[in-house]
Amino acid sequence: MLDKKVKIKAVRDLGAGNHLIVIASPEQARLVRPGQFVMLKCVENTGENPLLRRPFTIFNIHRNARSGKPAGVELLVKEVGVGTRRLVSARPGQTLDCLGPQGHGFQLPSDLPSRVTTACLVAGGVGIAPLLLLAESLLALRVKPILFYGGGTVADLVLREPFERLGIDIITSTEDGSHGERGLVTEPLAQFLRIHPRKDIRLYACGPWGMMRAVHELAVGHDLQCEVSLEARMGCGLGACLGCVVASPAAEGRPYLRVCQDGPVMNSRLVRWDIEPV
Amino acid sequence: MLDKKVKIKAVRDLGAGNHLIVIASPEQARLVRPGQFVMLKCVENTGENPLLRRPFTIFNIHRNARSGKPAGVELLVKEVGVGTRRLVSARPGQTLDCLGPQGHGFQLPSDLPSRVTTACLVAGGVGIAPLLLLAESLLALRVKPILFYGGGTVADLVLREPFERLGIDIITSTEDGSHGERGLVTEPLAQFLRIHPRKDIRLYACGPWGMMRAVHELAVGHDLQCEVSLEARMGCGLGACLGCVVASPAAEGRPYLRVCQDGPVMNSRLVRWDIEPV
Amino acid sequence: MKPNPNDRAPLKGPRLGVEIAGVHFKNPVMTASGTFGYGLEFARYMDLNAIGGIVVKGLSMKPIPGNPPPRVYETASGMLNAIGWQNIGAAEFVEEKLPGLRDYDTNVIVNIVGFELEEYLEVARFLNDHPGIHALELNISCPNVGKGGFHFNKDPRDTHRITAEVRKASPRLPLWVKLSPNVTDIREFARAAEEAGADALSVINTLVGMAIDVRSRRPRLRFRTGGLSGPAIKPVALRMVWETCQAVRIPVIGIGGISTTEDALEFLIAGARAVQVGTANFYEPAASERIALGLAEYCRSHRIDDIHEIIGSLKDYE
Amino acid sequence: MKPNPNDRAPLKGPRLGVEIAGVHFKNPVMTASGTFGYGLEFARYMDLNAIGGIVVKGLSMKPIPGNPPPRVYETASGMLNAIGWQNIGAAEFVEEKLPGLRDYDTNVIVNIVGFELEEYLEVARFLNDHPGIHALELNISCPNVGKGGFHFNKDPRDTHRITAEVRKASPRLPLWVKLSPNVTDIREFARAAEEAGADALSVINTLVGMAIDVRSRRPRLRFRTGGLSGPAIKPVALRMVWETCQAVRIPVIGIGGISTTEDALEFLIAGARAVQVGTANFYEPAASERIALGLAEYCRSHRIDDIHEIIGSLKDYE
Ligand SMILES: Cc1cc2nc3c(=O)[nH]c(=O)nc-3n(C[C@H](O)[C@H](O)[C@H](O)COP(=O)(O)OP(=O)(O)OC[C@H]3O[C@@H](n4cnc5c(N)ncnc54)[C@H](O)[C@@H]3O)c2cc1C
Ligand SMILES: Cc1cc2nc3c(=O)[nH]c(=O)nc-3n(C[C@H](O)[C@H](O)[C@H](O)COP(=O)(O)OP(=O)(O)OC[C@H]3O[C@@H](n4cnc5c(N)ncnc54)[C@H](O)[C@@H]3O)c2cc1C
Ligand SMILES: Cc1cc2nc3c(=O)[nH]c(=O)nc-3n(C[C@H](O)[C@H](O)[C@H](O)COP(=O)(O)O)c2cc1C
Ligand SMILES: Cc1cc2nc3c(=O)[nH]c(=O)nc-3n(C[C@H](O)[C@H](O)[C@H](O)COP(=O)(O)O)c2cc1C
Ligand code: FES
Ligand code: FES
Repeated sequence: MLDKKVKIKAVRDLGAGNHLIVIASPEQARLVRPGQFVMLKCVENTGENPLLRRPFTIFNIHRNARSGKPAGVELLVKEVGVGTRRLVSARPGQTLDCLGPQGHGFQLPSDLPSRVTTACLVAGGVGIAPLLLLAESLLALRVKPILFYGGGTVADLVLREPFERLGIDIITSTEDGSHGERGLVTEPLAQFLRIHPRKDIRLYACGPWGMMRAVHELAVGHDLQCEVSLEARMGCGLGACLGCVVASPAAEGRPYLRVCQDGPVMNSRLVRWDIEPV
Repeated sequence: MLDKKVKIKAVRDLGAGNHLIVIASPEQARLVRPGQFVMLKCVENTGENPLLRRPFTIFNIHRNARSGKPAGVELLVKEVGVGTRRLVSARPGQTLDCLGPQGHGFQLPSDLPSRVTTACLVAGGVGIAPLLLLAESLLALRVKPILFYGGGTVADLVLREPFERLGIDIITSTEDGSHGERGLVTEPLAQFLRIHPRKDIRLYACGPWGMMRAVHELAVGHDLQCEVSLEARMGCGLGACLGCVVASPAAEGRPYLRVCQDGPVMNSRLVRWDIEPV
Repeated sequence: MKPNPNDRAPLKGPRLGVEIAGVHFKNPVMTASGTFGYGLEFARYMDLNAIGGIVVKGLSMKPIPGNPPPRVYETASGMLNAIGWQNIGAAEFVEEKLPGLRDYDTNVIVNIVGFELEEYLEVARFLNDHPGIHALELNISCPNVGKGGFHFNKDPRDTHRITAEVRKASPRLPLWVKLSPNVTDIREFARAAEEAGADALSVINTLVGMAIDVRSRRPRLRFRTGGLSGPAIKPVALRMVWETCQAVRIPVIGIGGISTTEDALEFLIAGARAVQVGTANFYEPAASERIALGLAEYCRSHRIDDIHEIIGSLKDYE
Repeated sequence: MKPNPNDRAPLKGPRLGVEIAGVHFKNPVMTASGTFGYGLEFARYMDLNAIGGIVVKGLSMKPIPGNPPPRVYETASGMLNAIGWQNIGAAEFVEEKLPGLRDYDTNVIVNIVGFELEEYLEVARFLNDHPGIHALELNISCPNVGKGGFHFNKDPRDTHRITAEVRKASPRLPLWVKLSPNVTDIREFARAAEEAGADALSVINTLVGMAIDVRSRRPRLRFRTGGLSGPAIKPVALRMVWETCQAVRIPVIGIGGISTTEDALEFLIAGARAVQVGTANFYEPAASERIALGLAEYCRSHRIDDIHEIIGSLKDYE
């Protein structure tokens, strides 16, 4: 939406490679809708490697302490490669190029509560990122969110507090059993859906491809709608390069959807889960 | 000679793009001879641009304040491009790769005073870099150094104090007349040589190609020996790539000398001044 | 009334305009096909009026779905892509995108692609009749399509043939031919296109490259290989532009890794009449505008009245 | 006596050895010709015993002076060079450098160059008789020599001819042929060399590139064009290595932009039997040793017993 030079306000180490990065950018912050992302140049100079900007979901709106007005955005960044490494080691005060807010967020029509009363938010690791703003919006619409939050180990379950502050139910799971139930996050979700065979539940998932695929399959199995927030390697983040596509069963000679423009949030039934895009 | 990870101790802005950079590296500092240089990676990570290390003359040995022992080296770095820009904006504490001391310095045999009583040191701008250690060595040999120091404007005449502290004569000149004589540094030098038609003078020059060429021509005209400290683009700085050559009239089928290995200091008569190497 | 000091006749800026096959470009900066979408995507990030032209994403007559993902991967100072000619088709472009583009004061060049000669001719014929298009750019050099497709850039005779045929199919429009760098001698292809009636040459398309994920041991792109673009390829592109300029008399448009004003100047000095900015649009959406402004500023500060003083001004060492 | 816990039989490390034309290499990491001098220059910065082999700077029978400077220029993630085959000549190499190299437990491969076929044959014959040389690498692909020179890499028939002739001239030594990337289809040249009796192929040499100083408007290299090397070209090199591996049965040695253990793994996965580290030696003199150690460490941590489990193990998407 906007391309801005923004300043890093703070970088907070959350452990296990996760960092909360606060960026000052009131103009961009004002425009954010839940599920949108920014394209961030991870280094100071345009010509420096990595060249391409990296997509990061807007975890939260950063607000002016006094006025409460949007002052910037908060990102949850996990260090996985060269770009994120540079980003999490940036110093406060450093300037970066930031494009956004970009993309198509969650469907939040005002009549949602007439169809949905319970929202199962399913996060794997940093997949938690789009769910806070979603949870807030759902609460505002009086749809009840429940968070299913899974990770490999307890250290992956970052940023639970903001959800706890919203007072919503959180069901955690870890593969090593160090927090919550032992196993994959889809197991407590499957159990929940078995116990609550209702049609007014909607699923929202963000995490690794396999996890989202499993959530999608649960949704199909229970005949529920499911929105997923997808990841793909991006060239531009603004719809021009056609690099970020996922395959889609929707035919009409256009079997690919752009994650940056048609997503990142999509109805899970629009995705061909047999073709992983990364 | 040695390839070390070294720490930047200080970066001092001297104005007009010039910086004095102090690097901690006792082992390398102990080996330095006047006229040698280091190959410095200008950024922290090996894979980052600029890839190739950059050559910088060792301006001074940095000594431990208490023990007086060599603790590192001081470099005079002028910002001219991407590498030097990154280097002068480095923070103290940052680690860099440093190869050195490299190359062939000034000829300082113990019998030098039997042939030379006066040394004319001719510097253009950052060409001052190799001359401080040279001046000290000459003084130790009881050869009298005189410094001819030229620049475009007064701001280019950096780091005169260390020479003043040695108590040697300094004749400055600037093209805009803002300090010393107006004009090129070779003019006061030519005048000096006219006034002192002696054979026990030796010339030492470092600066832009055209300046060194002019000094060389004065040396030839007065039948004096002249050593120049050359610049060339370097690939490796250790004699392997053959990228850094200057053309030489010395035939034998090997008309090129490596600045990094056969130089950077060479007898000016070994250089073909009609082929500028940069 | 006191005269307003700002009220004088404006200082005449440097002349940046160039002509390519009878078409005037206000300045020599365009955007490269496939890196600027259909142009309108960038309207909110820059002033489309500020650049000489927009080359839109390669179009075929019928929409092409493209390759399955992953389609892009970043490499050292560059990127690989294997989009596979995904496009909305010429008809939809003319209906949905062209009207919006015509609102801007810039030239629109349509890059055309096809799997068979006849497909090229079809889209060339179709576009020939549409106002608002200033030139066709014939893409015979895209490496990212399946084995079935013709390769008009492996043999200069094929380049000659397709150029001549497309030339006939769209007599109204200037025809630019975009050449591949993946050849032994680009001059042979340049001369073939010139002889067959090309009005200009676009040099270069992407180099074929590959990357492998050592963890999964799979290619980083599902298509296996992809086109390498970005600053990494600039030296190769510049060399090929320079070679092409020696070989032909028609204008050459320089492409490959251009991301700064200096980069653009290098290509102009080497002989390019104009340049296209590609991958840089991705990481700096207003790159082309900044380069166009940068050229004006460069001319002003170097007292160059006309960009033609720069074009082809390469000097040699004494 | 208490048993020393460190006194157990040492854990057998992974097997990194590979064979190329009957010659054993302790590991698949070598240094590339022209980027490692005559080897000894690096002895004070790394352990020459740690790598599988050293390919020395291209040698001709008589010394070659090389090109006038400037000869090198840095580009985005790469560098251009136009050294022009400067070398001390095969006789001086054998007398002055080879004895020193023989003190190390590593293989010595001599890269050979020439302006005429006869010059290649002369140096091949001469080197054939010298102990301490483990293979010849025939460089028919250097772009940085004057127009007079033969180009054995423009037509596969010429590649065939020179390979066959050099093969005969040095019957004792394994013959590697180093191919140029500046061709339309590297497989044709690979097959030609294989048919003519090459024992292995080194892929790739540098891409031809150019850079211009916009201030002086002169080429950055006095030779105008130069060879592009470094990480920038890695994707092109990897693609060509992969293509070559599909086309021939003799071993392929991967070269181009390798500067990390991961880079080396990519080439091995693509099918290379070994790799050569080039430009990285310039900015990290111990790069080849670090990569050799890195491969061992990688195998250990991934429970790979033998490097052959990696070579050619490229997978496809389902
Ligand atoms: C819409 C969207 C929103 C995202 N939001 C977040 C977020 O809030 N927090 C967060 O930490 N990450 C997020 N990601 C993922 C993030 O963009 C990647 O982790 C980042 O681009 C990696 O950059 P790098 O240079 O560090 O890694 P690289 O060095 O480029 O790659 C390292 C490894 O990471 C993987 N990878 C790289 N890029 C991507 C990508 N775009 N998608 C998936 N895997 C990738 C690759 O498999 C690769 O092997 C999001 C991705 C998308 C598409
Ligand atoms: C032996 C030796 C000793 C040197 N000592 C010093 C010193 O003490 N202090 C100092 O400030 N500089 C010194 N230099 C020059 C210094 O190495 C260059 O200024 C530096 O490499 C430029 O790097 P960059 O990335 O900033 O410039 P780049 O972006 O690479 O180039 C910017 C411009 O600088 C010029 N340039 C680049 N490299 C060189 C080079 N190696 N020689 C000459 N001109 C070059 C080019 O014309 C180019 O247009 C020395 C050079 C040599 C060979
Ligand atoms: C994602 C992507 C898509 C491209 N699509 C096309 C295309 O459709 N038609 C075409 O002629 N070139 C296409 N190209 C090539 C560019 O137009 C350009 O020639 C090339 O990228 C080199 O320029 P650059 O280095 O500035 O990007 C594409 C390049 C990229 C990166
Ligand atoms: C300065 C320099 C000199 C080179 N000289 C030779 C040579 O003499 N013979 C040869 O076959 N290749 C030569 N090469 C090519 C390298 O051996 C290698 O093929 C190429 O640089 C690609 O590998 P890299 O990207 O790792 O450097 C030279 C390369 C460079 C950079
Ligand atoms: S990232 Fe370029 S179209 Fe989505
Ligand atoms: S810089 Fe490589 S030989 Fe001198």
